[in-house]
Amino acid sequence: MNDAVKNTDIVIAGIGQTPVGEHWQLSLKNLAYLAYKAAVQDSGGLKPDALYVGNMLAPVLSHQAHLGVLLADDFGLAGIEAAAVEAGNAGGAAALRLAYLAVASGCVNIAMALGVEKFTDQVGPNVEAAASVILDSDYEAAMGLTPNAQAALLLRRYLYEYQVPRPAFGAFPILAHNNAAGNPQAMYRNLINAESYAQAGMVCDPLNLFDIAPWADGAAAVIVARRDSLPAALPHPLARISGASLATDRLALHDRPNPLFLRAAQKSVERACRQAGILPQDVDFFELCDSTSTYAALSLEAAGFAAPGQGWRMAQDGQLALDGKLPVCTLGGFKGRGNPGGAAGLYQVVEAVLQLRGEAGKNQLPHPQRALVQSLSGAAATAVAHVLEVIH
Amino acid sequence: MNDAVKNTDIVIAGIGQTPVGEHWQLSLKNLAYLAYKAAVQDSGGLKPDALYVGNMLAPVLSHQAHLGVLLADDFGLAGIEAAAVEAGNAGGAAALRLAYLAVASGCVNIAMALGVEKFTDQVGPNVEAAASVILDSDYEAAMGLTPNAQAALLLRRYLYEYQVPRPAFGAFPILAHNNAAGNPQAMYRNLINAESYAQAGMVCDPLNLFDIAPWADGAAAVIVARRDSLPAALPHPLARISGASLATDRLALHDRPNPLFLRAAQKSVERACRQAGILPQDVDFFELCDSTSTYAALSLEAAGFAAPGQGWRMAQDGQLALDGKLPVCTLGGFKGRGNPGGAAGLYQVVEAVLQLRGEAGKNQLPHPQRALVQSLSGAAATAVAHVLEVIH
Amino acid sequence: MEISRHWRLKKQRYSLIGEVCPHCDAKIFPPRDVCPECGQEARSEFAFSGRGQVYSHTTIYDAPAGYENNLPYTVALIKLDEGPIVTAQLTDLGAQPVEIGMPVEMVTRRIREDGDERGMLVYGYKFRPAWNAPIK
Amino acid sequence: MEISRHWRLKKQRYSLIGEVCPHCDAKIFPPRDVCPECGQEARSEFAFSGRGQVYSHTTIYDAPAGYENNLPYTVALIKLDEGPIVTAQLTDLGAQPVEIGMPVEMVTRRIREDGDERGMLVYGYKFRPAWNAPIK
Ligand SMILES: [Zn+2]
Ligand SMILES: [Zn+2]
Repeated sequence: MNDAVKNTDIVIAGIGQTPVGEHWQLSLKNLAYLAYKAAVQDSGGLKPDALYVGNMLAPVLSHQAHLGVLLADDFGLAGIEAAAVEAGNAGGAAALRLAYLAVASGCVNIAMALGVEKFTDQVGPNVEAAASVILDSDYEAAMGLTPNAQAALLLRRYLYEYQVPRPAFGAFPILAHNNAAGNPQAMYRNLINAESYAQAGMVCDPLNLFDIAPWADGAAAVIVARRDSLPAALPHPLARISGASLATDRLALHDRPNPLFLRAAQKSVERACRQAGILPQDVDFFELCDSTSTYAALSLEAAGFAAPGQGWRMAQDGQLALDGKLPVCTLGGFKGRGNPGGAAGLYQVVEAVLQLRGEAGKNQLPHPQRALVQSLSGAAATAVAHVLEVIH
Repeated sequence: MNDAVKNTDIVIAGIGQTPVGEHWQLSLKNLAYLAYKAAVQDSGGLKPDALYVGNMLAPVLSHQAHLGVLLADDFGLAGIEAAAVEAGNAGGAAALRLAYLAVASGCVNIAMALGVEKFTDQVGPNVEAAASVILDSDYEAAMGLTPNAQAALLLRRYLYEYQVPRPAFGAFPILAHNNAAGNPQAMYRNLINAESYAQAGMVCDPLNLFDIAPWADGAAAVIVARRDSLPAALPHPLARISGASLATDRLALHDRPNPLFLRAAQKSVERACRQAGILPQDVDFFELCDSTSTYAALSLEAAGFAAPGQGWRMAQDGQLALDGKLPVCTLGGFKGRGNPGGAAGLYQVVEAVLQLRGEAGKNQLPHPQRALVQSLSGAAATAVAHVLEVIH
Repeated sequence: MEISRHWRLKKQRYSLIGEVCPHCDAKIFPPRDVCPECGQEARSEFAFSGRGQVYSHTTIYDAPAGYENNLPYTVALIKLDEGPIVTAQLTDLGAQPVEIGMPVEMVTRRIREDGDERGMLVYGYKFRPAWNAPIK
Repeated sequence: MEISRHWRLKKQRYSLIGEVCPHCDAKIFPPRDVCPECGQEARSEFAFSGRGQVYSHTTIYDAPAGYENNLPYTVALIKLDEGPIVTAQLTDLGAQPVEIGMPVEMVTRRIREDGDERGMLVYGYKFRPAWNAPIK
């Protein structure tokens, strides 16, 4: 047993996820229930006293709010504490941060953070318009800007300022698809290469189809509790939450002194690592947010793994691969697994826990002890960071 | 000083609110800023480390989500922790519950719960349709049901089961308007009487125009901190949060074994009072939720102040008035002050704190020590209860 | 464009298909992931008779977008003969005043006015007075 | 019906009216409740010249609802001569490729296609190449 392990540690006692994809036949409730059930089963039957739901767009796409109640009710838990948390694409990660605070307060014994997103209640332009609610409505979305177009603006400037060869960014989606091939829950398990990347259709210049993780349906759930409140024998190792933090930046790109540096991402990593008593370099892998290729590079820089303008280089020589120095997106990331909106942050956490437990199948890293998970919304207007450590 | 006061008490150190009304000229941000500024000023200048925003409909009505970031940024606080909480009409109260948990965890020093709602970005039928997102979308809202119509269904059944004379319910809005007359922040400061109530236009039979608190723009904010983290001298007494709880019921009316009993309301009051070590009868006043006359009566019953079917009687003989045994809605309640959606729960808390501090002006109760605040969303699908006690 | 959603709901909307719990025999409508009586999973289909009584009702004079052309319209809670309560509009009321306890039966009718434009399925269950049913 | 909202924004949308901070003289666009430079309240109006340079740009081939008929369209970050950056569409581009650093000037144009139907103000600022401006 690790020396630092304490009974008051806050741990992840159960995880659950659904495959990411187009689940035409499942409602938002059905999806959430599958993740809930899997997490409860994984935990050996723990039922939450409190449920925090991360979701991005249900009020707009499905005309459904009040998701805390909707889901607690559907799960047969009506009566418990339940509320929805909205922080755009980082909502699921924010729900975990709140679940952590709730358990740390001593007021809640068993908390569940559950992220769910149901995009396929609508199609095409309506989804793009809906996703733009996470931008500044009056001064960004009103001009026809979208979250993907934000990332395109940043990439164009990045290529210009740092004189980066455009094809270099293809290394991120190529890696993501490589890793997704080993994850049965992932949406895209086909391999891509530099040639197919170069030929991919343009979505918002300079971002092409392979630079952008597609919105997809999904749900993921995590059960959080104090270590000493758990039954002695769980069927798997526990993952301790050693650091948890949420930080914000200015919402609109145009209001940021240096749009190419993700300040909220930096702050969230710094705070989570300080709480965990580590440096970012002390982690064994990094579940970063590659919702677009842009953010994969900027996130490496914000976390301090690369200097500004150098993040793209890390993808060029294999150091981010499963057998590299700093594996990222180990089960396919956003690009390979799919981007399930407000659920995405909890998929990242579930994937990190699978690695820490040694349950990552074909993509298993050799005995990882510590993970850094970084969830971003849009251009890191919200950034959530969690440091997770396995307790043997 | 009260014997039970501890340094680790969690207290409300600052409050702020805007007048409730139709603020055509102010954006959601502008409204929120006014409440933020007032609360910071009231606290002697405390700036929050974390901001939890209660809101009901901005993604639908104003095409704007990501409110945590939007507001932290607007207030000049970009960087801090900030997220939005959605629990329908009780979202502001839920934000306070989360702020309480955050401070109790020891991870956050100064938290702000801020509720804001901007209805007048849209008008009429769009607002009614938007408000229905808090119902079960597939099986309630899809049938043309609205939150007000839910309350009408309950009132009809209540009148039938308990053989109540219809005019009796007029006592609730009459009381609310009476009390609102003394509150400069309230929307409706005109008096109404039994005659005008009898003549009011029908909205959803049997609920008339005076039974329904109108949706209106507004923002309210509360600063929460541990007592020992505050500067010694604040210009006003502190209000301790002695109990905080959030409970849920089944979402749809049709799924409840007894729709006339608000189980979540009961549970939330029970848990908050147990935490505070009191009985509901030990409070000096009760800020209940009169979003419709129906819920005023049902809330009195759920909290245990009246037996099922008897809540309406308490309004008949003056015991709920400012000089009665159990004053309710002391500054006008939802009906007199207006119903600012996800901000409503924080208006209730601000009003309770004003009473506890002795700052309630014309409506001041004589030396109240303890308040119970009950915030409901829809037919109490979400219910939040707070017990507040003044520290002298 | 909410075709997928309404396609998912069509058995419920057109035919009042709910569930029967294989564990405790509870009849369930609308369908749920978990049986409200025994807490186990309930996924066996069950066709409700469509007969029931008015548990409560309201006539709406101030409608949400999409329902304005129906004004005023009446929404009721209907206690189905098999047990569950369902929320639905009443129709074909004629001059008869609606009363709690009134027997009703399901029919399929147009529910929203703006359906075509948004690509939505706009038909579904409503309930009408069941003149021949014995009042229980 | 979002008339009130667009009425609130009309000075900004039509005339690029921002603010100047009375405390630190920072020029601010879009208007804010608090000056981003000094943290104090900034509420004095300031009319921007409407001249600036392209800081970055993207051409969008996959549009959100309401913008489909414009496809493809180009959105840019424009660094105004007075300091702030603003997000806006580019227009009147002709055959000239857009480049970072290109001088542009503000014009008022139709922004959304579905505006009338929703009662929205659909005109606002766009930027076009400023052929006569000296490149700084
Ligand atoms: Zn059963
Ligand atoms: Zn200034």
